[in-house]
Amino acid sequence: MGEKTVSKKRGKFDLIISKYGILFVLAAIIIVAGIISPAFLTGQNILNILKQVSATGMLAIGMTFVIISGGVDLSMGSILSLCGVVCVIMIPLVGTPLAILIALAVGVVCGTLNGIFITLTGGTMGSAFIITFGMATALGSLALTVTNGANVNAAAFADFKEIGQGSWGIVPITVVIFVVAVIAAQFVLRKTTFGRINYCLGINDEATHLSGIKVKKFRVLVYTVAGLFTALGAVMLCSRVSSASPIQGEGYELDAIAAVVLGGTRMGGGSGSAAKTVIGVLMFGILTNALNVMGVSSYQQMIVKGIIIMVAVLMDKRSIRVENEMLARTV
Amino acid sequence: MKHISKSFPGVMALDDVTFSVGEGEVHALVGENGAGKSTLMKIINGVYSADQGEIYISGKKVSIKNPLDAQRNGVSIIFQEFNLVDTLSVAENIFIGRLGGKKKMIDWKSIYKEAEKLLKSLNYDLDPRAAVETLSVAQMQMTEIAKAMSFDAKIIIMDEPSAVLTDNELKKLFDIVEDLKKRGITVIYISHRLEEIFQICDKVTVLRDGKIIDTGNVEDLNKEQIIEMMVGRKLDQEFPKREKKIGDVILRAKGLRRGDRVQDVSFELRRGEILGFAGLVGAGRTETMRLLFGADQMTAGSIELNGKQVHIKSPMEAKGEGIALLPEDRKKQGLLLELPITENISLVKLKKVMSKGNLINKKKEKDVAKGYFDSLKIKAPSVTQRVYFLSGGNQQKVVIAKWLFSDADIFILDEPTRGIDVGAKYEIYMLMNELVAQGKSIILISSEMNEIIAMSDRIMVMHDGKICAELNGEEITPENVLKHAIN
Amino acid sequence: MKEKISQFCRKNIVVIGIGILLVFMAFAAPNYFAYSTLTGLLTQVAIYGIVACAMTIAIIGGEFDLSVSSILPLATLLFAAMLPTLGLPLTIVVVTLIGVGIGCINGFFVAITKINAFIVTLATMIAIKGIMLTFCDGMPMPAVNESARQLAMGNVGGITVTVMIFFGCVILTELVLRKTKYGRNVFATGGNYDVAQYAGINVRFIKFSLFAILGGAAALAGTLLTCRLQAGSPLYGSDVALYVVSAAVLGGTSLAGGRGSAVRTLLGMLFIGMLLQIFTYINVYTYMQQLIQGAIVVVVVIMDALPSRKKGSDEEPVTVGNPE
Amino acid sequence: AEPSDSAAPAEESSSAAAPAEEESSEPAAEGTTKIVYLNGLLTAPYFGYLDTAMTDHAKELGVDLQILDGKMDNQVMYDQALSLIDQGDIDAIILTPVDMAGSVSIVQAITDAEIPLIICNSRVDASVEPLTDSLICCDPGYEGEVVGKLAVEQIPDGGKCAILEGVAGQEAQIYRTEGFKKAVEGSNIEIVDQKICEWDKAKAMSATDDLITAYPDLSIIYAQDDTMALGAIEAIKAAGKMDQIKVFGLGYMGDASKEALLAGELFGTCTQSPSWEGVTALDVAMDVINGKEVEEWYMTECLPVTKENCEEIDHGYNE
Ligand SMILES: Nc1ncnc2c1ncn2[C@@H]1O[C@H](COP(=O)(O)OP(=O)(O)OP(=O)(O)O)[C@@H](O)[C@H]1O
Ligand SMILES: Nc1ncnc2c1ncn2[C@@H]1O[C@H](COP(=O)(O)OP(=O)(O)OP(=O)(O)O)[C@@H](O)[C@H]1O
Ligand SMILES: [Mg+2]
Ligand SMILES: [Mg+2]
Repeated sequence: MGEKTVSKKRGKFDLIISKYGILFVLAAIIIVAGIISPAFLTGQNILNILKQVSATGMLAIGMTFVIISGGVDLSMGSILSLCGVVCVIMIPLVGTPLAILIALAVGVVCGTLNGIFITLTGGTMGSAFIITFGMATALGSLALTVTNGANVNAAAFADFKEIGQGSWGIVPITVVIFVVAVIAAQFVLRKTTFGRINYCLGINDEATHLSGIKVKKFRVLVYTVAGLFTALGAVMLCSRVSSASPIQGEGYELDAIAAVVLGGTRMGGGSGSAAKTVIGVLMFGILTNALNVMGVSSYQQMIVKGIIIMVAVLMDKRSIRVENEMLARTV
Repeated sequence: MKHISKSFPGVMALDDVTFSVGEGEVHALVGENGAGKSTLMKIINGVYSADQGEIYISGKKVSIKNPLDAQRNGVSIIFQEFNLVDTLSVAENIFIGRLGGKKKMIDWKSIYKEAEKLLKSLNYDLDPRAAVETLSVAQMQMTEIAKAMSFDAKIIIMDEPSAVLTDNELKKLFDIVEDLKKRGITVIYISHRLEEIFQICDKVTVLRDGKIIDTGNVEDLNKEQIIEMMVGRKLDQEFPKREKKIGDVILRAKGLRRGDRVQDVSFELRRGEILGFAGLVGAGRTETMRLLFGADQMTAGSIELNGKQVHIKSPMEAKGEGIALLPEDRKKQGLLLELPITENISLVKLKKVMSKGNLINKKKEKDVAKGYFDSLKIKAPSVTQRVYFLSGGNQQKVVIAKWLFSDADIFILDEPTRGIDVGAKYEIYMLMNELVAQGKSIILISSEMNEIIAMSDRIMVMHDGKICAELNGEEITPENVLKHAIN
Repeated sequence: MKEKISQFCRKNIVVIGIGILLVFMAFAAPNYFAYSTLTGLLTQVAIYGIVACAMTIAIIGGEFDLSVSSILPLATLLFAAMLPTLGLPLTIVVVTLIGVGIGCINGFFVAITKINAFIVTLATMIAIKGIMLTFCDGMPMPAVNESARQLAMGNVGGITVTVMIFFGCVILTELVLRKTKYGRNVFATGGNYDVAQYAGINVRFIKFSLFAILGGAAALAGTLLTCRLQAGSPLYGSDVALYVVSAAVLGGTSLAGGRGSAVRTLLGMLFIGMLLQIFTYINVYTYMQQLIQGAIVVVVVIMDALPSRKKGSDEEPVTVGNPE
Repeated sequence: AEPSDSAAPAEESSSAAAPAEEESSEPAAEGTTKIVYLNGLLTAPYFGYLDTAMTDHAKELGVDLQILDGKMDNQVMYDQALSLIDQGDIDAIILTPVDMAGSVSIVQAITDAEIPLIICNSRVDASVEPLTDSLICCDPGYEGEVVGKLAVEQIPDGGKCAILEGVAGQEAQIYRTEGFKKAVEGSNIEIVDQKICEWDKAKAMSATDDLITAYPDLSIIYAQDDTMALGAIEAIKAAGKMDQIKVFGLGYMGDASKEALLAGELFGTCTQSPSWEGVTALDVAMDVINGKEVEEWYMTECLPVTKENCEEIDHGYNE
């Protein structure tokens, strides 16, 4: 449990820097990239970044729910692959809208299975880790089985491609979906029973249980929601790249966790928000894009990325400490 | 300690406190919840550093920056909140950080032997190999006490060591304190049970709102005076009177059983009644109540509510049937420490703080919390303060508020006044009276003899998982209760 | 006695799992039961097993490290690069020390600046990968050397030197965890950080050391892997972090810290190793292999949880008392 | 090793396949020949085609074929190899290593056990290559070269070129770039950037977005496989720069590639037939088991493919 030796007065300026530390790092990256490469700050490029992060951002939003509840989901990548191939395979058979619904259903079922298994095994971080690890292996190979290892092409389905490639005005549809999803997630977390209990699960599930709350039901629901967001991400991704590959989700779960944690949501649960996750998602998206645009080689990009993540969290770490003090002071 | 000040965000916990304790005396420190007692002790022990002030031990100025410094200066402490590593054994917790002394390798045999010796010297029967997570709260407390004793300390601080102990252990504790006194060791004793102070302490210091009110010899003071100093006003009586209006049976438990912890427990609870459950630590009272509340599943027995048989399999269903349980371990079972007071209270009945469309209404939530905040006199900078930062007693009040909010008909209160100051206790008793006056019923588990005797209409005494006596009216005397509890 | 065995099984999920696999193999592929299968299995898990030992200590201390997935491949490359000039023993020492050094960086950020270990080790993992790829320009490096080969292959009755080193690590870890002051302080720190701190344990040092050990172990494993495969590559060992954490968790080490043992992790390693091994004995449609592996993990974990459910309480048993 | 006439062994052995079955009965347990395919790159889509073709062919031949997933990990494959050797009833092993350098131990172990070893698709380290019985693959450097030459040919004016690469550290990633660079040397094509996209279409798309922003005058993208090339095309389409940027791929993938070529979106790629490789590897393995002479290297045909020739070339490739 946090710092106990608190105190020492802080200047106001100090407070602001600390509270919004990660935003300052983000701003710094944007400014530096803007100066080095004028192309970075163009409207087109900003839209590009948003497009690039939308689909994977959905996973991060789902992961936010899971992490707040004190769990983790390592199977998201595999669920993404599975939903993707199922969706694209189904389109010629049942049409786009129904295929998407089926894909979402697959995501929901996988998520719910995760939730049920995790609840059966005690609902701890450890059980979430190992169950979703097993599920990742199993579901990943299910996706491979479905397509026999090959890619499935969706180039011929114009209406499906519209989701990922079309735009309303200048705003790409995927970005709209992502923004809506973030707002919805934030709303659910802040305003609904499910959201509130999600935090409680991550803080102390025994006390929550003894408050007469169906802890198990809600824990399953958390993973169901994560599965749904993953499936949405899968549809967006497949439609953007107009094909589905049975391994396309590999490693995305770690990216999602990274974005959530970088945003400032604590591993172990009990705090965090969808809005914070968006910052994490953008941070990764902007960083990659900026380095690409500046022409940094792929290898060196990794070095720079590692260092910048560390700096960002270092600044944010301070902000968490300060936030605690501030929260204690709010009236 | 001279001129100690300490502030937390929004609170001035200690305000220029100067406090001295003579060598070899047992010095009581009393005050309302949130008065700053624990904070002061944590400063002596190096957990917090004071904003201002100095500490002198045996006339020498010392700098205590962390608990290790305190140990080196011969100060050891029993924290108010448990300070044990759950996953480790009793022996290891006692010698934590000092295992094996200077040697790198550990000689487990000698450690267990030493722990056993120590526990024996405390006249307490506890397996030093047991993991702490398997212990009852009282056993944990005794482990804490053993831990504090294991240092070669000159000053031992006990922050509410008795709150979770029953008479049996309490006696042992008193023996320990007597023994320490004989050996010339200084004890600082914090307690809300004022009788204890008269039993074992030489001097008493009263703290209120972070300031020292007075220090005096225990012999020169009486309970009323101390209470007056603590609360700042006179409290004519400790237990408020009430008119009894006992109605029909509302709850009937028949033959409850779970393993050998609860064996064939049957009792009835009437409308408007306060039913006391007395017994020694580990008598099975908590376990019985967990069955009623659906927190554990019974292996046999049945429960009738208003004459109808009910099957309660989870706290959720119990809540639906109008049963509330105030658990004995507030930190682990009662509170979400990282959430604010508001959210802790509203959790049991989120529906009541929702506006149209089933959305949580923060304002309503705040208003509700504010109500309890005022009526229970919870001391905190605001209702949105996180419970983590509250003093122990105030945390307890939040748990009470939470269950009051649930609108239950039957309140099971497991040690409700644990760690609560006299003033607040009085408020809680008033509240209980008010509840029964409304026709609600209360099951009160308490290890504090006075409280259970004064408050209960009827008392069930448990021993070893069985009900061994039911005391009514005139039969309710301390001697009777004790006799049956010890069996 | 029976009681004791059943209790042991209940506490050790993987024992059940291993049992099931053995029964299954008895029917599916009787030729599985050979001494060489066992030595093969041990050889297979030995290298990651060294990292697993260190990870067990770290998990007990309440921490977690992703960056071993980069430290290990980096070590294989460094080893391959240095071997020709430095000779075998010195190379192993130098590479291991470099690993410790990287671990110290992780340790510094986690213990001193108190950043979440997940994000720290993620950052170092990415950065080291970049450094490594720059260093070798993405190319694997051969490391063909007879004495190195002997280190990996040389054996006594099928037990290779690597396996012996691994067993040494398990015993050492177990000894450190059970018998030394340091080991117990790790338990205390992982079990309850505040309490450990109040007890005067140098919690920062403990946390710091966890990562240093991990770095060293990952690098040592990297050197042995290079000896075995006679090459270093940036691709090696990229799954080691998840692999060993899973093994530890399967073995019953709690991710919440304060609980666990190296022997249990060893069991977990063997179980996962067997899952990989059995498919060389039975011919299953390729993609189904992983499906089965994943399903077995899930089933075994659930089976372990079921008996405690039947006993009554639905959440983790809350109440006091040792089970008789 | 000199590339031989690639078509020959395939024909030869398919006719020899039937008698092979009966002859080979002595080493095998119950009359069937057991061949194991150790595939380190199993999950790459290319091998989806390869494995299917090989499995089907095994059924035709009545061979007991077992395919093992090497999980992109030489260590796993090494353990699998040891375990197989241990079982002792395997007639031949076909191997697709993850990388050259790390295959040394695997090859040594298998050849020490005197099990016939056929390498498929990716080469093993030169030091142990002589130990193997045969090699069926295309030279990744050569593939890159073919595409590079195609690019020089098709776009004599040249321009700025970016490369989308596979997983960092893989043989294919390294040599496909090397070969390409060799071919464009001295031409007007200037390589300005290389991005790791891990054979992933979505990553290729994002990288292309960024490349377009970074190099407004970019005129060529060379992707190390057609999947990434198709990703690049999607991004270029979205940016409305189809006229300006010309995309080259590698490893013709059948219909998906063909459509893109015919639509003029993909400028060129080269063939490498997974099914041919799979079938040939199995045939060669059978030949080795039956004691026939085999070539050292069956070179997978690598022909440039463009809009013009894709219709005819398609015949005989994927399935
Ligand atoms: N870490 C902290 N952060 C913020 N406020 C704190 C912290 N610790 C204590 N406080 C506040 O300081 C005041 C004094 O608390 P303290 O725990 O010393 O009271 P106490 O006298 O021990 O009360 P009790 O009898 O209830 O144990 C309280 O108002 C409490 O809310
Ligand atoms: N550490 C322990 N090991 C085994 N049995 C225990 C342990 N602690 C308690 N018990 C048993 O649990 C049963 C009930 O304990 P419980 O805590 O419910 O009692 P209680 O009457 O509520 O006591 P308390 O005053 O502590 O609240 C008793 O039969 C006791 O023997
Ligand atoms: Mg206190
Ligand atoms: Mg109790």
